[in-house]
Amino acid sequence: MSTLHTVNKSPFTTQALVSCLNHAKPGDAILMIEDGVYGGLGGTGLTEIIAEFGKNVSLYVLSPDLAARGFDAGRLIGEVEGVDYDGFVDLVTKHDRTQAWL
Amino acid sequence: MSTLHTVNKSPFTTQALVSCLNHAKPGDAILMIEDGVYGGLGGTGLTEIIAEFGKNVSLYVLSPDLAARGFDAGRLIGEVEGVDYDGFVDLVTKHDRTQAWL
Amino acid sequence: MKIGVLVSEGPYTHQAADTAYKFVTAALAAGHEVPRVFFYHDGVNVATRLSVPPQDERHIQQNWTALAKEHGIDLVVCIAAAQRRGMLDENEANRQGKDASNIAEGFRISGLGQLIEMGIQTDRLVTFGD
Amino acid sequence: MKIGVLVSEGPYTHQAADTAYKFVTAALAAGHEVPRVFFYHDGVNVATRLSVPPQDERHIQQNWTALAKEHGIDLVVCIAAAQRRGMLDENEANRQGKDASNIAEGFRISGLGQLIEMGIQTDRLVTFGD
Amino acid sequence: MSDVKKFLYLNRRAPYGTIYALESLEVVLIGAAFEQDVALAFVDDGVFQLTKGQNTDGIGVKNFSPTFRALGDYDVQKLYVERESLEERGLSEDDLMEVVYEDEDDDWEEKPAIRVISRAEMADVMADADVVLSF
Amino acid sequence: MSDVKKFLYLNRRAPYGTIYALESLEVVLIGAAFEQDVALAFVDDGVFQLTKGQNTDGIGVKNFSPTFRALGDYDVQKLYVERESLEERGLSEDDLMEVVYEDEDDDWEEKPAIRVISRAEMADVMADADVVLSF
Repeated sequence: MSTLHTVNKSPFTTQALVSCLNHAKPGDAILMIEDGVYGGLGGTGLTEIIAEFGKNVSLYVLSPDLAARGFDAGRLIGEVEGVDYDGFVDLVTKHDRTQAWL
Repeated sequence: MSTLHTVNKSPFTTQALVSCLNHAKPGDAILMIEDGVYGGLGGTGLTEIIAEFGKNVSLYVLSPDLAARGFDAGRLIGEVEGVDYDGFVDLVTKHDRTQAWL
Repeated sequence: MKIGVLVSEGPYTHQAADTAYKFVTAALAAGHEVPRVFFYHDGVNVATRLSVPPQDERHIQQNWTALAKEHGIDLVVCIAAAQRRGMLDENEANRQGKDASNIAEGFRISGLGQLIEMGIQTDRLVTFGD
Repeated sequence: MKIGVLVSEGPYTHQAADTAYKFVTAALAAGHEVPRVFFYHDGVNVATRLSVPPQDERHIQQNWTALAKEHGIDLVVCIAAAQRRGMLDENEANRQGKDASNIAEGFRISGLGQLIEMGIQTDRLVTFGD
Repeated sequence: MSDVKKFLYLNRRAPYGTIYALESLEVVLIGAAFEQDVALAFVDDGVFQLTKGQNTDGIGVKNFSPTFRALGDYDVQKLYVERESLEERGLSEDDLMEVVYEDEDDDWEEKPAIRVISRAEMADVMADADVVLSF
Repeated sequence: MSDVKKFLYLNRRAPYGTIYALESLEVVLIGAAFEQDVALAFVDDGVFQLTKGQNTDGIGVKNFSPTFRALGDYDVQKLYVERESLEERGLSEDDLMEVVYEDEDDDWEEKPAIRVISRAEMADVMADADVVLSF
């Protein structure tokens, strides 16, 4: 049993991603969508803490949202993988529940 | 010349108050309204940093918003003063401009 | 798999309705069922038929209406949230003594029980909000 | 003193329209002028005359309409923001080929120039948003 | 009982500044009629929803906090409040309103519905749900 | 010139997730016709509005970032970007699109409109405004 968490807010503006990371369990996945994709960027003030959590949970960003904001996969933290909407659907079905961190 | 800054977000959820404090100048005033009033509470994880800034800027909360959320003036940091809507209007007129941190 | 979707924010202002639309399209293409999309909070505003976006922008309401028609999706607008925000169908407008309605074809107004029912009857519930 | 007010969020969902109303009431009581309130972003939704809030809740649109009537406040709804979100007066509805309008008495639809003008002509501009 | 799902209502926002807390409660009240297993979680600023002494006379917005106290009548028995969220906000359990329910398995004794739990326990509550509704 | 006020457009939000960035730009374009002194400030997540290479094909939302490059034609010459906000987000000036204007006082030479300044300088820009519009 595992959870897909979705985070749609920038981690530089709200606490949503940090709160999500604090409650996710090993084996869970976190998908960053919309303004949440900024959480996947490397070289930021938050990269270290996010990468640390990434050892226990799988981290994803929605690639179309990343591209909209002017970044490509090369800017992501190594622990973070890009998926498209099909991948989003797969993540929803693979995990037992979806929890949104609004 | 001085500015009245308004902050309407909880400092536990967004960066608005901290960003405001980082840009306010000596002589400015910060009025916390709506969910922003939580920033005036004593004994929180943010009290120290807010009180420190309070030495250079005047800090206010909108009392009706504080009461709505179940707190009275006794819970405020010493540097923070409560005002009602009339006081809000006075602050707007006393300062040369109003800047909202949304 | 049956996937239920909750949209909690209004059109254009937040990306939620756009992301939900893309997600539902992908889920259907992958062979999943999306029996219902429930619109709550400002999400009820997605259902307005009076929206006139600029020519070079997507028409969020029309996109949803078309997708629902093609795939038989039940687009439900929460009645309590809709009343507060001025979203009425013709029945509601008559009942409330209002002189106009604004709900688009393909959306129906109903109660929050439809959200709970969706949670019970689907395998997954995915929320798009602010 | 002349105070202009900008309301950037919709009714009930955010407190902005309520706080702005209380603020304007207090400003008028203190002898200041509030010549105009400009509604932008989701703030345009405040102007709907189709809102039916529960009996024990305030009626945000009616409060604004009454206050504006009593004090001669110009309530301006941004046309571009309104079109996207499905807020139309009768003229706009006719012009856009829509079968209904939903703007309440006391509000008028106009352009963003009215916001800039308000900024130029008032001594203070106060923004209420999200 | 195989049709009973565990519904978790996740509340992470403060009251009044936005409508989410009120409209979340409206879902809980309607949902209570469906005889599912219901729990409410209060995390981050959501814990502010439960402070006692809320008085909205001054802001012209309806005070909906008394509705929480009526939840017991709707057989809503589990209001989980995260201890760390309280502490970060300078709050203790004494700052929260009292919410009780009558335990039918224990001679209808009145018991507190609010349960202050740790962050780790909150993660367990979340991982135990079938359906999570976030507000 | 006594009627000229200093308008500051304060942008603190990322693009696309919400409409504020787009609707802020719409005000700037209309406001340019009023012959006031106009400046734009990009602080916190607002700096993300100016990243180059934005491609919204995949999300079905209009890419409005080219409009920034047209601002020079509207005689908008000052786009202040806060250095600390960039750094916290792992960005440098190289990540930002190019926005230029023609300086009428310098033989219409093309000059960069984006000016990366420190937080302290940004506070000065704010304190120098007559009217601040926040988005």
